[in-house]
This record gives sequence, structure tokens and C-alpha cells, in this order.
Amino acid sequence: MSAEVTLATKEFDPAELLGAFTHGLGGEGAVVSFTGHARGAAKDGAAIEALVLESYRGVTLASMKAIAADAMARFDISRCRVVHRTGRIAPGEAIVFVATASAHRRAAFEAADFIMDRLKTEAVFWKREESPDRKRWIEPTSGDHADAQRWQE
Amino acid sequence: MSAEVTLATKEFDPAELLGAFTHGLGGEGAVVSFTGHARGAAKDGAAIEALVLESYRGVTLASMKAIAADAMARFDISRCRVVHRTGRIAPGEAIVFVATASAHRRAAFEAADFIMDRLKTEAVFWKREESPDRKRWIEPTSGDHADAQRWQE
Amino acid sequence: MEETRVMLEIELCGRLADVGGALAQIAIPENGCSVAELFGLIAQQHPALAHPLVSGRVRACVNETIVTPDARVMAGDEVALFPPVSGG
Amino acid sequence: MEETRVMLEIELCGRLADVGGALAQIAIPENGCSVAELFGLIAQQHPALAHPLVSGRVRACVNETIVTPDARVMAGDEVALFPPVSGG
Repeated sequence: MSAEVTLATKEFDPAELLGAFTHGLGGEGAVVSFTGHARGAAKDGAAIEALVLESYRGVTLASMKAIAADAMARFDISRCRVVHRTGRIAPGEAIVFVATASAHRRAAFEAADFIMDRLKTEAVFWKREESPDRKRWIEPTSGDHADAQRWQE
Repeated sequence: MSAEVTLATKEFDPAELLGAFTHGLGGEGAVVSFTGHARGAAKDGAAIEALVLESYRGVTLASMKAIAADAMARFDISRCRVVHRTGRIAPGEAIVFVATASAHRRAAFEAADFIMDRLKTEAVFWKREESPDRKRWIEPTSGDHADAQRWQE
Repeated sequence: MEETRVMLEIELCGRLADVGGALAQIAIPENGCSVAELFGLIAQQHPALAHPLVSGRVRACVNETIVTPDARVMAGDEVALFPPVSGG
Repeated sequence: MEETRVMLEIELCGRLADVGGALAQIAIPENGCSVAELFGLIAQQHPALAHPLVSGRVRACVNETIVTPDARVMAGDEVALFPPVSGG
């Protein structure tokens, strides 16, 4: 039973993280991963030069760890891995990586899904899309809140 | 829009597959992967020497392709990758790998989940656990059927 | 007068091979028969396979297509019997 | 007689920094005040921040803990204002 959580200040490779996670398995049959990548275009189609994520001291990492611990307590998973970038992220680069392992595929899927919903709405980050002519702060959408709400039942 | 489906006769590396899938992205923000690994112990705790998967000529690959095509039609995903082993699989080795990419994380999660549920109940494989003193055929569980049933609505 | 029969080779997949071997030779009418009739002939000629065949869970695959019980099979067709499948 | 005031430095996170700069200096009572009172003082002393603060969506973080409006802050505390967060 282990959760490993990292706040990454540099680009990371999701494939490498999945490889390390898989290497550390102890016989679990099911592994789910999610990777979120920075987009090159805003919702209105405008080009994005970079996604900038701000974090706050120890509070950001603590918020990520709390979400991972909740997932471990709530779902029948034996391990999870959470990596989240902070700083300036170029289009295509990974922003977030989540992996979960379980004897049961449903638990692995649900836990990864849950962790992402919670990260979107509760992890202590502030993000903005930057293009040469504008900066736009991004807050969770109503869809993000609805997704997170699914786990309240 | 593309689905790539492979019936693998040798061990494959899920991390490498995720790397290749990620490399081929065209700006999608969300990537979900699922890997199923062969277990070293049966449900009753008995050691398993190997999981043996039988397939049948072109029908097995066709069944995998049909499932991937259904997922592409049903969910808002832009690509998916499905790799499934056939033959003799040692404990820990990957049996199946599924990856999906979408602009929306919910679609990526649901499509991967759907593909796995369908593979479990509809892909043309027959599998048995082998240990030194017994062979045991594995059929979908009632849980597997219930999981697949979720998508009928 | 008895109808002329021809031999059809049937591949038995998965657990069916444990019961009947990997291949079964079945005598069928020269002009072919339906899959439902074939199942009856298999049960007669290979009684060990009767039980799985009456379960309703075995499907026939003819020339690489899974078919319904009313599909026809002829000598020369590539026929296989599929017990319940399970991937992943 | 006016109560003695001390300066508290407040970090403004996310979009709040666009409005009020990365750091705001706020005069607070020498014996401290509640977070709710602090919000009122910020709105007085930095009117540009009044609007986001009355939205009810800004939280205070004191010494690396997100706190409720009744928590107390003193000079020397490490205080930050968090607008709605969004990871992933």
C-alpha cells in the first residue's frame, strides 16, 4: 500500500513513469494511467504559447498528497502515483500523470478518475494560458465541478 | 481519427506502447491507458505458472478491431491503441494494453473502460491458468458481464 | 435409401478441446446442413460434446465468421466451435 | 485613541496578483484580527481587491494551512490569498 506524489518543476516523461510504476508492481492485475497534456490552442482556437502553473509552497504538494490518500482509502487500490508539473509548460508537454494499481480493473479505473477530478477542482494550482497578446486564467469548468461531484454520493 | 489494433505473440512493454502513443498525439489533452498483467496466483491462492491464451485465426483480431471501432464511434476520442497477447504468458507479463486519447478526459476514461469491458466478454480468446498440477479455464465472471452491461443503456 | 454423407473436420476451441480433442470428424449430409443440425450430429457422433452443445453457450464459426444456428455448413467449410470467450 | 497597527505582508496568488501585485502590505491591529476582519481591511486599503474578496471564492492560507474566516492572523504570520484553484 503506497502512494507516491511528486510536484515536478521540469518536463517529465509519462512513459517512463508508467514503466517505473509497472516495475514496482507486486502482482496486481490492473494498471490505469492518465496523462494530461498542455494544449496548443485555447477553446476559442487561439494559439497558446505556454500554460503557466503557479503553486504555493508546501500547500500544493500537501493538497496532492491528501487527494492520493483519499483515493487509497476509498478504492481497493494497492498503489498510486501522482506527478504534477508546476511552472511554464509548452504545448504537448505533460501537465499531470496519475497511475493506479489494483487486483480489480474497476477499482483502478475509478481511483484514477477520482484523483483527476479532485486534482482539477482541489489541488492548489493556478493556471493561465499565455499567448503573445494575452494571458487568460483558467478555472475549473462547470463540467469539472460536476465530475468531482459524482464522488460525493 | 485512428484505431491501431495488434494481436501480439510475444511479450510487449506497456511503457513503450504509451510512449509511442503519446508521441503520435495531435494535440489531445487527455490520454488514458489500461494494462492488464498476468497474475501469479489463482483466486484460491494456488500458484500459477502461466496464463495461456488461445486465439482463432483472423477472427480474434477482427473481434478486437470491432471493439476498437465501436469505441471510436461511441466516444469522443481521436485515437485508440489496443494490443492483446496470445499464447503463453508468464506471471507479471502484460496481457492487454489499451490507450485512448481525447480532448476530454471523461471520454478518454470511458472509452478505455468500455474497450476493456468488451474485450473481457467479447474478444475471441480462451484462457486458462496452468500450474504444475492443474489447468483451469477462465470465463468472464458475473462481474465482467455486469461491467459490460453498463454500456447497453 | 440412406443419404450420402461426407466428412467435415471441426476445430474445437478452448475447453471443448479438453473434451473432444482439437479436431473432430463429423459425417454430414452431402448437401450440407444447418448449424443447428450439425450440433445434433456432433452430439450423436461425439457424445462427450453433447453436454456443452446443449448449454446454448457454444457458437459456430464458419469460414472465419461467427454464424447463427440457421446458417448452413458444407463439406470443405472451415468450421470451429467456440465456447464462451474471455479476453483481457 | 487609535489602536496601534502593524503591517502584515500578504501574498496574492493566481489572478489576484494581476489585480493587486504579488504582495500586499496591510495594516492590521497589533493584537491581530480574524480572517474575516482581514478581508475587510484589505478591501479598504486595496480597493481593487474588494471585488474578488466579496465573491466568497477567495480563501486565506495562514502558515501553509487553508483556514476558515474565523481563524486569527497576527503580524509575522505567513498569509496568502487563494482564488479558486485548478490543477490537472
